[in-house]
Amino acid sequence: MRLSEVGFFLFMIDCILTNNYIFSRFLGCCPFLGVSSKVETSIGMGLAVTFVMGLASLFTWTVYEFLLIPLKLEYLSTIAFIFIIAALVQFVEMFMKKSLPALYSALGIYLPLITTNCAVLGVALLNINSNYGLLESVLNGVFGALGFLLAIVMMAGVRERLETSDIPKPFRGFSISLVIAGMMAVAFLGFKGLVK
Amino acid sequence: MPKKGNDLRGVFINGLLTENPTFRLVLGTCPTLAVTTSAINGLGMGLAATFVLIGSNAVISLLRNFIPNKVRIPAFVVVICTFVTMIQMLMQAFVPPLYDALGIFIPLIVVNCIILARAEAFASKNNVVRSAMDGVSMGLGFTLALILISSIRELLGNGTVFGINLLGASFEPMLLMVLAPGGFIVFGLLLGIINAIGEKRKAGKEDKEVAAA
Amino acid sequence: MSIFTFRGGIHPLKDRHEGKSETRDKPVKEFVAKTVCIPVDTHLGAPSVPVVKKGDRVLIGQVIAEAAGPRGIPVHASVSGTVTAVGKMQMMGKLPSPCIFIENDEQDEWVELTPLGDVEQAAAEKIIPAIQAAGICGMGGACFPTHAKMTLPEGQTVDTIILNGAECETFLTADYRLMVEQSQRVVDGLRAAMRAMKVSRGVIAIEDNKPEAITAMQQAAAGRTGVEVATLKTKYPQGGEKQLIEAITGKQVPSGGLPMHVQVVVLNVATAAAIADAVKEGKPLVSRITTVTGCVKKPSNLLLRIGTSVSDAVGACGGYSEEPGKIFFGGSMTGLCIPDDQVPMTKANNGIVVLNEKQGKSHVENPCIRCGRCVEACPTKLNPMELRNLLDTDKMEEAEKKNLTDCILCGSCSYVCPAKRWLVASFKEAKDLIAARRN
Amino acid sequence: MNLRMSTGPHLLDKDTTQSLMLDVLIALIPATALGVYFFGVSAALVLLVCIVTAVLSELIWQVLMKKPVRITDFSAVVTGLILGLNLPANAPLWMAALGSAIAILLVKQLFGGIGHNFLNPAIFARAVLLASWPVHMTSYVLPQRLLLGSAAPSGVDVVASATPLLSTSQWSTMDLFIGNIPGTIGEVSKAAILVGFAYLLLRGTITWHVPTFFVGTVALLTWVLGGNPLTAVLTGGVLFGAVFMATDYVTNPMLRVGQCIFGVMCGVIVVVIRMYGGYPEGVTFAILFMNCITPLIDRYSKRKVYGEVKQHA
Repeated sequence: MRLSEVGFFLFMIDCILTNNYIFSRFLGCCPFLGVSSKVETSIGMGLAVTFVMGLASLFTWTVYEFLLIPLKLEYLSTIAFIFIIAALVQFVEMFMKKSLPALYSALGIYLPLITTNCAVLGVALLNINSNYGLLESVLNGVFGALGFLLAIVMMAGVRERLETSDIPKPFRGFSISLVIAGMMAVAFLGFKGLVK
Repeated sequence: MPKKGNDLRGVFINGLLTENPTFRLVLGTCPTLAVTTSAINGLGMGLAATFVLIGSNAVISLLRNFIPNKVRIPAFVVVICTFVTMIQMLMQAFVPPLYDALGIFIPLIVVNCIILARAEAFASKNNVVRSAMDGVSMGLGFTLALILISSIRELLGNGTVFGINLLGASFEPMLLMVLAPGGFIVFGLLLGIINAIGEKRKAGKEDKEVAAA
Repeated sequence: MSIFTFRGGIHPLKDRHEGKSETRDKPVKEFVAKTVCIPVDTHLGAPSVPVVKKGDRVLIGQVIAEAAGPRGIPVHASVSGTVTAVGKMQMMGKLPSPCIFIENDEQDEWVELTPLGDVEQAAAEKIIPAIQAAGICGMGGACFPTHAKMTLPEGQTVDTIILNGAECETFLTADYRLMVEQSQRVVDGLRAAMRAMKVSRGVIAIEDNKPEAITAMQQAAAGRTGVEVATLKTKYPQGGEKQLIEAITGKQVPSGGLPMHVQVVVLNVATAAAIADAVKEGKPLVSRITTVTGCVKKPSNLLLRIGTSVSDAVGACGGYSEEPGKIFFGGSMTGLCIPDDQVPMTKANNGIVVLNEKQGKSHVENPCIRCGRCVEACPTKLNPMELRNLLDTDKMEEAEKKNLTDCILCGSCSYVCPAKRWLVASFKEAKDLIAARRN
Repeated sequence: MNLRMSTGPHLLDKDTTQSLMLDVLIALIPATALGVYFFGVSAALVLLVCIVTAVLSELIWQVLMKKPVRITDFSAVVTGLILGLNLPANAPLWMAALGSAIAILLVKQLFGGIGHNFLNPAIFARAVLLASWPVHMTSYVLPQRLLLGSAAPSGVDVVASATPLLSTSQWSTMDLFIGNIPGTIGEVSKAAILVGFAYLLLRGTITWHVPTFFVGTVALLTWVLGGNPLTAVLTGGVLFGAVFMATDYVTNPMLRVGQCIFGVMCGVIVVVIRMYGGYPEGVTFAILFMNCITPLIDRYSKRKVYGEVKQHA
């Protein structure tokens, strides 16, 4: 699917609803399951991921296009990307701490966790695999992360509601969260085919 | 201190059952969900991860006294990345259909928390043999879990396991099982059931201990 | 005519006229019991101190327990006769209450009374002390000493007195009968209170299911300075202090505040009538109108002396019609259960309702089905379902943040709950805990 | 004398969980009766299998898990019946039974029983069946009998594999309203659904907010996008979903304002899926999706508590 073919709006719908990172692409499941017990923290995590995924898309694409390809080092893309992401997270953390302390206090604790969020590396690899241009890559990163944000906040809402529920003991925690995710994925099936 | 043979067997059983990475530690959920649409994919992913686990565990264990503590995580990542890139190229060369089926989840083995977690928690503190054995057991534990989940999904969603038709022609496959929701739900329910079995066994053991005391 | 109301609320026992039809048209009858047992601690604040002993002869209106502290009120003998004991009686509270037992000698002898005179003429500054001397406390249920309510802190002013004649509680018709039969007393009491507090506006608020009372009060109020009658929509808890103020003035009492913070004081109509007696005749509060209904043979509105036991009152109504399973003082929404029928009448008791075994049975709690009825019903606009969940998971602090302490314990949420959850009961428990912690 | 003591209120409203569920069942009678009239014995069998499986699943779970048995609150019957009414009359019985079991066991009991499911059990089960066996779920038979109506258009097979949504031009508005059309057992007769809706409103079991905003949005948005609002409402499962599934207490928002948002968003998603999506009908997925959002709507729709005003405002 190309941005030039479907337009901005459908591209967004595709990233957020139809090919949701969690419910359809299975990227970023660890934080999705781990940081979704409270709505507030899940919003923080989601926003932090959005921030980093957008930037990561930008930098990884640039490095791949202007460094790895000319040097014929495409096979090093994985290792290059993971270091770019790690450095990026470090940098964002430092920058935020200095210039945006309010935002840092809200999102700061989630930043280190993002390094191992496979959605970030995933989006970088997907951008390359799909032969996206720069704009497409960044949009894919940002909208994909917004889809992640939607998913994790929905999840947190439901989990908060289930706090008082008498769920059979062995199923509490990851088990029921996965089942909830599966049920939500069914709801997201409805958006299949929205973007042809 | 247990004897050496017993010790290795302990390490082996640990990863396979007691601390099964998928069902007990719930690590590496993304590939577990993504690739378990068919048993063969599950097996392929499991073996690829096992290869990386053994390799990275062994190498990191060898280098554990040379890597400065401060840069250990980046160093681990370099090692892991190397093995991932190797398996990626090997698979691309020898099993291209599987390589295509698993897609970006092969390079994503790098960020599979199981591997980094074992490097940090085990390989950086143990000798080569034990670390390699840990890699084998964790890898096989992961592989077994993937095969279990993917067999159920393939059986219900397609009537087959490893492509062999088991339920006959009259079976109408439950398509949902091989779609995204099936992955979540089967994994979630299996996790719950395994927890329940674990709890029951623990309770049984405690009962026995109480009875013995 | 505009009809005043608030948002939220319910209409309990709608299909049986709020349980009022049995007694609504029964004129007030006086009944005097052979013995009375007068509790001295039923008003809010420090208990009064008994000043009589066993064997003393007392007259009606004689002080038998003196006020403790400036906010306390004295307690008077409600019959003439002999003190048989100064002891204790288990009432609605946790511990037995100190009580004075008197045997009626049927002489009906009053102590010498010192009236202040006509309510429009009496010296305004003497009215509040007279109210205290008459032992008057809120007769709508709370039993807060009236003189204390009317004594404002330095700098605080009030511009409106609202007389609460809503009687939104189920089963009760005592205030209704009072307004229909003795409207002049009520208006006199309101005028006395207005003069004492230098207030220019007095509103008598009555629900629109009592047209006779509205007419009677309008006639009585005609020509009296600053007195008006307002019609309220029939809805529970229309007579809740805060809801009443919202309905009449459109203002909301701030969270944690008192009515005087929106320049209003609310008095019950029965309290007003007692004030009229205290001012005009110098009579202390020794009797009140009470509705006795439910499983009794002849449901009635009785004028009862304070201290009359429930069994005597029921006896005056022909006795129980069925084996009682539960008896409470007040209406079915907020009424307080009594442990047995020897419990005596208090100044605040506007009704005695007897339920049979079946009605009195405890209901089983079912899981919440999130129907949202409690949320719609809550006059304070809380979310009872959420609060209950928070309390169930021991999140008291979060419940406090969600305004648990603003709950007025009206019981609307519990009434409408199809799952029959004990909502208000758990809120009361939690509020008591919070209050205990804050003190 | 043995008097019970408790805090008030001492007498409670007559409505109980059971009576509310019974009201829903009564409201479903017209749709059920007409469905069986139109589609005959096979429809009755589907409904029966759904209800029996639902009740049995609940009973077995509660007995096995040693929980209080609550099948007498009729909620399982409601779930079974609604699922049945959501299936085509020729649905295989094993599929109906499986759907019912999923609804009760996976959606309701696993989450702690009545009141704790975050999705409407019947609608989730329908979505699972729809995603798993799309052919069974979208092959509708023509009514065996007609009511008040013109005959079915000629040249239509007994089994219409296309959904009525795609071939609305074949049916008159009257047929769509009465229900002389292929479709799921319960959704075909809009007249019967409206009778049930009127009953529920009259009894105060549900309020008008969700159905009105849901159906209103579908009509309005279809009209804005150039479709026929009347056929949009009278075809597919919009009306049935809006009256009987979107109004499920457990899975829609608590506050009126939230319910309005819920209704509007359901409507939007339905129209979007119908017009642009891969599935012919979007009611199921729209309600499911909004069920997932409901906790968030509840969380962010707050009312001003009494007394939360500035003292001198």
